[in-house]
Amino acid sequence: MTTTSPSGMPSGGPLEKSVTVEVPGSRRRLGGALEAYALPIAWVAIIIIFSFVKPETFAQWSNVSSILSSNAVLVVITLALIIPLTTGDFDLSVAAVAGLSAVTVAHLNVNVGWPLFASILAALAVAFLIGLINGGLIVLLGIESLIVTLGMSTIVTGVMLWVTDARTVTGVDQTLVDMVIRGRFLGIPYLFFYALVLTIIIWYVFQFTPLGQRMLVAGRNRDVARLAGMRVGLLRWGAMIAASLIAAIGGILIVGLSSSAGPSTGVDYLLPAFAAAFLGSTTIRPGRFNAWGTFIAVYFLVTGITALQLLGAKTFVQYLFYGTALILAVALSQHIKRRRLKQGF
Amino acid sequence: MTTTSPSGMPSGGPLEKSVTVEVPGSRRRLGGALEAYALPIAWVAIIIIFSFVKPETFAQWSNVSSILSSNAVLVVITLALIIPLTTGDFDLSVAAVAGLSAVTVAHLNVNVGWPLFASILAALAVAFLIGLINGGLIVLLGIESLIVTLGMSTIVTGVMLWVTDARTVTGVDQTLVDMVIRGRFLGIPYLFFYALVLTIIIWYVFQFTPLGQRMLVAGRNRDVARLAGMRVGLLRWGAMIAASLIAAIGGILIVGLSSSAGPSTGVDYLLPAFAAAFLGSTTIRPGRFNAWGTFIAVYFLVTGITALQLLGAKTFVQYLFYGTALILAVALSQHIKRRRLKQGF
Amino acid sequence: SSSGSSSESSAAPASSEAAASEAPASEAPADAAVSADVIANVEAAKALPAFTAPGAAFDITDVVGKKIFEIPSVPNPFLQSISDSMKQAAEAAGAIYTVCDNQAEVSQWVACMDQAVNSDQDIILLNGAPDPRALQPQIQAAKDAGIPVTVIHFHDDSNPAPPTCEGCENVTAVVTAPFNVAGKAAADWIIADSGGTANTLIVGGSDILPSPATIDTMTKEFDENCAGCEYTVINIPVADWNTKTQTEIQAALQANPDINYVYVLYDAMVAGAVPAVETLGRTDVKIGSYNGSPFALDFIAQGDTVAFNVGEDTPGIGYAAIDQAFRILTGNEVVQTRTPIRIWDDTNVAEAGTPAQPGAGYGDAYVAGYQSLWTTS
Amino acid sequence: MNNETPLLKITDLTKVFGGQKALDRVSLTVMPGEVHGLLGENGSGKSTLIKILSGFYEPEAGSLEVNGTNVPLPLLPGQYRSLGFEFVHQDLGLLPSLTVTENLFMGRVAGSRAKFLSWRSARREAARVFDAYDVKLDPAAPVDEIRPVQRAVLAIIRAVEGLKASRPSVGSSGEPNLLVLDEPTVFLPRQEVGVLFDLVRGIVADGNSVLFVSHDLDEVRQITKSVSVLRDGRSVGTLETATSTKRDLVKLIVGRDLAEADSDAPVAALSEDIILTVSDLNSSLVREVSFELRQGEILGLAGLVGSGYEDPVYSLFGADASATGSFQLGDRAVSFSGHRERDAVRMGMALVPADRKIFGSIPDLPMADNINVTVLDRFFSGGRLKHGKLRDNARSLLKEFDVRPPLPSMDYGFFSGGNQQKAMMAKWLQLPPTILLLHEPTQGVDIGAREQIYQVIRANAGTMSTIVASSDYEELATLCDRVGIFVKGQLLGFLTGDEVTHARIAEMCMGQVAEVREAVSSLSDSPTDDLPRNGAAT
Ligand SMILES: Nc1ncnc2c1ncn2[C@@H]1O[C@H](COP(=O)(O)OP(=O)(O)OP(=O)(O)O)[C@@H](O)[C@H]1O
Ligand SMILES: Nc1ncnc2c1ncn2[C@@H]1O[C@H](COP(=O)(O)OP(=O)(O)OP(=O)(O)O)[C@@H](O)[C@H]1O
Ligand SMILES: [Mg+2]
Ligand SMILES: [Mg+2]
Repeated sequence: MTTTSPSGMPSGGPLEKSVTVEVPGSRRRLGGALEAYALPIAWVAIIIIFSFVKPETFAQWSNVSSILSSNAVLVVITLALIIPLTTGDFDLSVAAVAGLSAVTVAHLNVNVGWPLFASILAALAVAFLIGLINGGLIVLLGIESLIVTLGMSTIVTGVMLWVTDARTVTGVDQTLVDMVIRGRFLGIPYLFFYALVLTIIIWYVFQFTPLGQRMLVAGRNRDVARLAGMRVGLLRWGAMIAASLIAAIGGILIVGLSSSAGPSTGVDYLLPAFAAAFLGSTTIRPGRFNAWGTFIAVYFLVTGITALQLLGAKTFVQYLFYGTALILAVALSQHIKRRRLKQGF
Repeated sequence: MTTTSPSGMPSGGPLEKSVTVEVPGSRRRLGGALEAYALPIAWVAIIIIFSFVKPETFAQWSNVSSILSSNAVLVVITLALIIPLTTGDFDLSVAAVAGLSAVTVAHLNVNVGWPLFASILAALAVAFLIGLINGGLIVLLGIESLIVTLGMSTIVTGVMLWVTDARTVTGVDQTLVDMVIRGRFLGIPYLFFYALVLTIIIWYVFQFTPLGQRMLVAGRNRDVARLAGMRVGLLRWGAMIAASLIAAIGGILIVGLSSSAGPSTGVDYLLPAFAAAFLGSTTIRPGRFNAWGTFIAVYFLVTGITALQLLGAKTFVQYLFYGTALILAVALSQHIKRRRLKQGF
Repeated sequence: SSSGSSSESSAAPASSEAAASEAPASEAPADAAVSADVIANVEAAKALPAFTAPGAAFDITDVVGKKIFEIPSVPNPFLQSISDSMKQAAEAAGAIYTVCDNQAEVSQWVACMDQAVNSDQDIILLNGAPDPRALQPQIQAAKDAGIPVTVIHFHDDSNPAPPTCEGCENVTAVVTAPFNVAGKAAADWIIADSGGTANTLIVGGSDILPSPATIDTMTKEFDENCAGCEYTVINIPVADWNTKTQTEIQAALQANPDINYVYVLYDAMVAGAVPAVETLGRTDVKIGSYNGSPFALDFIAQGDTVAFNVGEDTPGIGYAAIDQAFRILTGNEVVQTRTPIRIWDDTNVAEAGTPAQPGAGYGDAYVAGYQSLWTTS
Repeated sequence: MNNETPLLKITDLTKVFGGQKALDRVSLTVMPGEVHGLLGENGSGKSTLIKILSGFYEPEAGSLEVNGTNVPLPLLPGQYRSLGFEFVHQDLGLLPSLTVTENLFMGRVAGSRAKFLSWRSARREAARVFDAYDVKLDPAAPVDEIRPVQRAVLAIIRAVEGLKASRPSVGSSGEPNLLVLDEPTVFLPRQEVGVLFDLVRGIVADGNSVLFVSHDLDEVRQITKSVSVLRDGRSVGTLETATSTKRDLVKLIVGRDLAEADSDAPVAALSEDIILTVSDLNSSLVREVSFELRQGEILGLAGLVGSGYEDPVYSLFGADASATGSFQLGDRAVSFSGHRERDAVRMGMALVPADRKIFGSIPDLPMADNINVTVLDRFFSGGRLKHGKLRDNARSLLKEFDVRPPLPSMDYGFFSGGNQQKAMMAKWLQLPPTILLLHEPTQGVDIGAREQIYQVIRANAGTMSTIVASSDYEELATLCDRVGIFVKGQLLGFLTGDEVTHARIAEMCMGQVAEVREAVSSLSDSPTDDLPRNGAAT
């Protein structure tokens, strides 16, 4: 049966992509590895090229540190996205939830005067609630996740406008800033390491726990999962909650990054996060949304943009690069896959 | 067979359904009709309520005319969207294509001095080209439509910035304005009738032609369609091209609205169009993207917003209404459907 | 004549509705309402701006070889034009000028700030509001690295100087913008044009920092100087400018058909205001706005719907900003700079060029004036 | 009509999937007016050949001649129609989310140049067509709301009608047409097979031909004139059906002699311990069903379509939400309402449903991921899933159940139909369950593998009790200790011991309530009033 499921990347039914019988042996591994590692390789290639072009700025540890930390929030929000994508649901509300959490922390801490820690807990609680409602509407009422989360993201945006009265809140407790961007390890703000740890956790859960495998199965075929005794509804529900919570972490990091939050905080992350999630699903574990793929996809895209900025390229060039890189990267891994399947290695 | 297909609404497995006893006859039809017409009924209800609340402004022909015409562009762009959705592909580039067409018309007509008609043709040609490339990448290279069109929309945004040098172009030939917004029939600007005609055409194609049926089948299951002898690739490709062309019409109408176009023209239509497309797929022909459903979904959502604007509600209230209405409307039709299935009528 | 409805916020429709029903035909006589002050103010604002030196002349020899790093907030022609002037002036003085173009995303601004600090720039210019409030830690980091940060065209002239202004804690200097002056000028233009009988719809962007204060200035001007004027205020968040401006304005015009002026606080909303008026077929409604974007001036030249615009001299702003930067780089005191506005309407819009050019039509008083302040040894 | 010119002549057809040859220089000839069988083990390439004929796959080599005319390969999409071919594919090729009418006319729509399509008249026409075949189908019903049998019937009618519509058959144009049936009978209960065969005979009587794929050699012998056999993608021979024995066929298919199936179940060894008692099971399909299952017993459930014989299997697994009543498992009493799949799994039950396509598989995940879903926790130790061991587990299961090729990382969807079915059995039997619930467990499984599956079930009888719902009476006779007979939603009684034969089961299933009740050694005293039949297909 056809469900509106974002999983199972390669479009066309299995018969179309078809054409494979596995021939064991090293040649196959090689082809598979090439497919899985095309994006990382392209990434490294970009890095090397720009290092030669701009050795004095691009190839500096400080630049690396800047790239890694300034896009860590996008990594976190994209990670939030891939959890429901794995269980077969879209969550279009992650960016809005990140924004609302940021606003909640800032508002409670600054305007209401709560301690930082309590404000953060409150933001997480709000996000939990949103995830709970999203999941409930999807699982209990059986409403399309796309609609639920589109609606929810609109509502959340409204709430943000309401709470902030359309103003940016500044002056959040400096502890948060210290913990996010000012504190450094190896010269890289902590921020990056939060994203890294989250990547590792999600990689671990997806790859090395029965829970991750269950989520995958539930996302691909709910009936199979049900007949195998899995609590499909619970898995999907849990995924929606996890996505909201992780998005909230993203929002809290935004506050740490800028020590402020306003009515449009977060919203710009949605499309880049989708791009990165889907690009990431073509690499490392092709055909599955995966943590390292996400991580690499984000940094692949932003490395190029940063390099262009350093070269003084105009904004429109950045757009052209971004779109082209996205398509080319996927086309490349698709091409390798096809060739592999055809040649049977 | 799971494909990444946006079609095929209802989830939940047939195992459950397989045990329902099918009783053909009128009770079944009735339940189905209620499901199909829940949204239109809700729409009418909103209209009636607000007509009582605000008889002197809301229930005026000028207000009706204003609602109908000012959201006609959204109708057009949503119609563009449902074509590839029907063949099983996402087109995230429709809004950007609308913007680029608007810019193309304005730029060629104003800056380059082409006659209006030639500028419009050029805009359509550009849109055709984009659709061609989108479709080619999706069909020939087998890349996920979501990625292709996300990338394409970024590229198109870059091109818009480039062409306009980030400036808004004004002073487009007044003929266009006359044909779009100044000319009126029954007091309603022509604009609305273009959207109406397009709705009728797409309704006709989807509902009454073999082509429409082929698109539906190809979107639901590519293998089944191929086995039945359909040219799935061509259908999907054609749908991408049609989407771009219709989006371009939307863009041309935008130019007619204000006789200007700028670098951010069009882009904000994407999410509202998705919301309307999916909401529309729950009504009139539930479970299928359909033209009248789209039409009604757009006007259902904007009628409420307009009423709130007339009441002077703050923006955040509009957001709350929009999100809630979207979710509630779908929940309602879902509820009716469930009850119908449960009661076996 | 009915008194102006003095709604402070967007909750206005209730009162404007009352006004609409109570006073259908009680327009004041056209000549009675407009004070001479108002007319003089309008005439002054329509004339070429005159230069006032912000401070004493100073030696800019030390600027040679200094690294100036600019971060524009969005890729738009207004900031582009400011940026071009700054670059031109800076390079003429021998500085090394870098622009960090971006897609208006906070993460990119952060990356740009990092780049500036990492590459040891001598000064950072935040051009047109890469929102300093969203960059607090980065500005702090710049300060820690000894790099001064200047915020250009974000705060209003009436705002306090750093560090008291919003987001200014570690900011070295600001180059403010005449948002309120422009609002007052716009109100005056409307009062004069209507002969004291305007019913104005003011459309603000509540999430833009100076917007509320500008609206206050306008409403105050109407209240004080135009007994026969009424107004309604609505707000549209920036994110909705492209999609909601038209319908919001339409609804406001429907709710109150007596409205005959629409003033949108920023040019970006003109593209929505025009079709709103067209859709309703309201040929009697005049639209005004602020920024002086070429396209908005073109609208004035091309038709009657858009009637006036409060424009800003982008080279003037650029030179004012770079003057401030030079002062900082050479160790001089920062100054309080004022940049000019000019009202454009049918009578003078031709001076901006056909089609209008960014920064054209403001004369060269500012450019020449600033250049005269910069001496070399 | 020229008897010398074959309708279909395939020569040296080769198809490679990722370096492996699914078809290796295969040749096949079908004469006009014959029913030609295409036989072979699971994965031998039958469906692949058929999909090449439909233009779905491009072959690497080979030539095709239709009625004496050379036709270049690959075929274009839909070209098969102008050649006079129609298909019932192995998985039927229906779209569950569309209506019966839409599915019926899918082929016509695909080939149509018309500008207008009237669904109203299409529905009327559909109703007429179903009337003509004496089939009860609501043209407006979505296909996912009709039963599997009805789906099979729909697919068959669609093909037959397509054959009539695409090209008027022999009489008028002179060119005979070809109907290709890829295992059409697996979804059909035995009783319906006869109806299908009448249809087939009618088609060949007009001079057309039918290419018929089935693993049921009795059916094959009943309907075909000659058969061609594939083994590992190669043609291994053609036989005239009339002059060959079942044994000849088996030998050609498997490549060796197969021991004759032992049709007597081991009655003697059966324990007296009752492990499961079902009381008063009611659902939308059955009424007041009560029975007991003994430790180690293999209990069959048989009945006509619509008799509800398969319902207990689903109800016990918690997959029929309409079920009420209760059952006792060991010392636990459980109510059917509120009983869900995961409870059943926890109680040690396993279900292998009939609809493998929908419930059994995730076609775009590797076989290992599919087959291991039931035992994930076993391979989680030291804080991580042991992927290596999971793969080893899958590989050994594939070998044990003779799934070919035994490659755990090949996508499930790439396996042939029968091999998918074997993998499904493996997935559940590895637990091993204490109660195994099966519905049509060997549909589409070739005769060799079928015997293996039976052996595994029997071998586990020491620890596992089994309920098999099947319309294959031969299977029930071979496998079961006892067979419950369902008529019109009621369990009328059981055949035991020597009674468990193909003939007896068939006789009982087709009997009337009263006489069956009398005939069997009744265990229940349920009322005799008739339940309405739930829209039986033919
Ligand atoms: N799309 C595909 N990609 C890769 N291998 C495939 C594909 N389709 C079929 N195969 C392989 O080709 C071989 C032949 O499969 P086919 O479906 O033709 O078998 P079959 O004879 O129809 O078997 P069954 O009786 O089980 O239906 C099998 O080994 C199968 O795994
Ligand atoms: N999710 C997965 N699905 C399939 N293969 C995987 C997966 N994850 C890892 N692999 C591959 O499986 C192989 C073995 O993985 P791994 O090292 O985790 O097994 P293992 O845990 O060492 O097995 P063992 O239990 O014998 O120690 C590696 O080649 C690895 O790349
Ligand atoms: Mg087969
Ligand atoms: Mg190991």
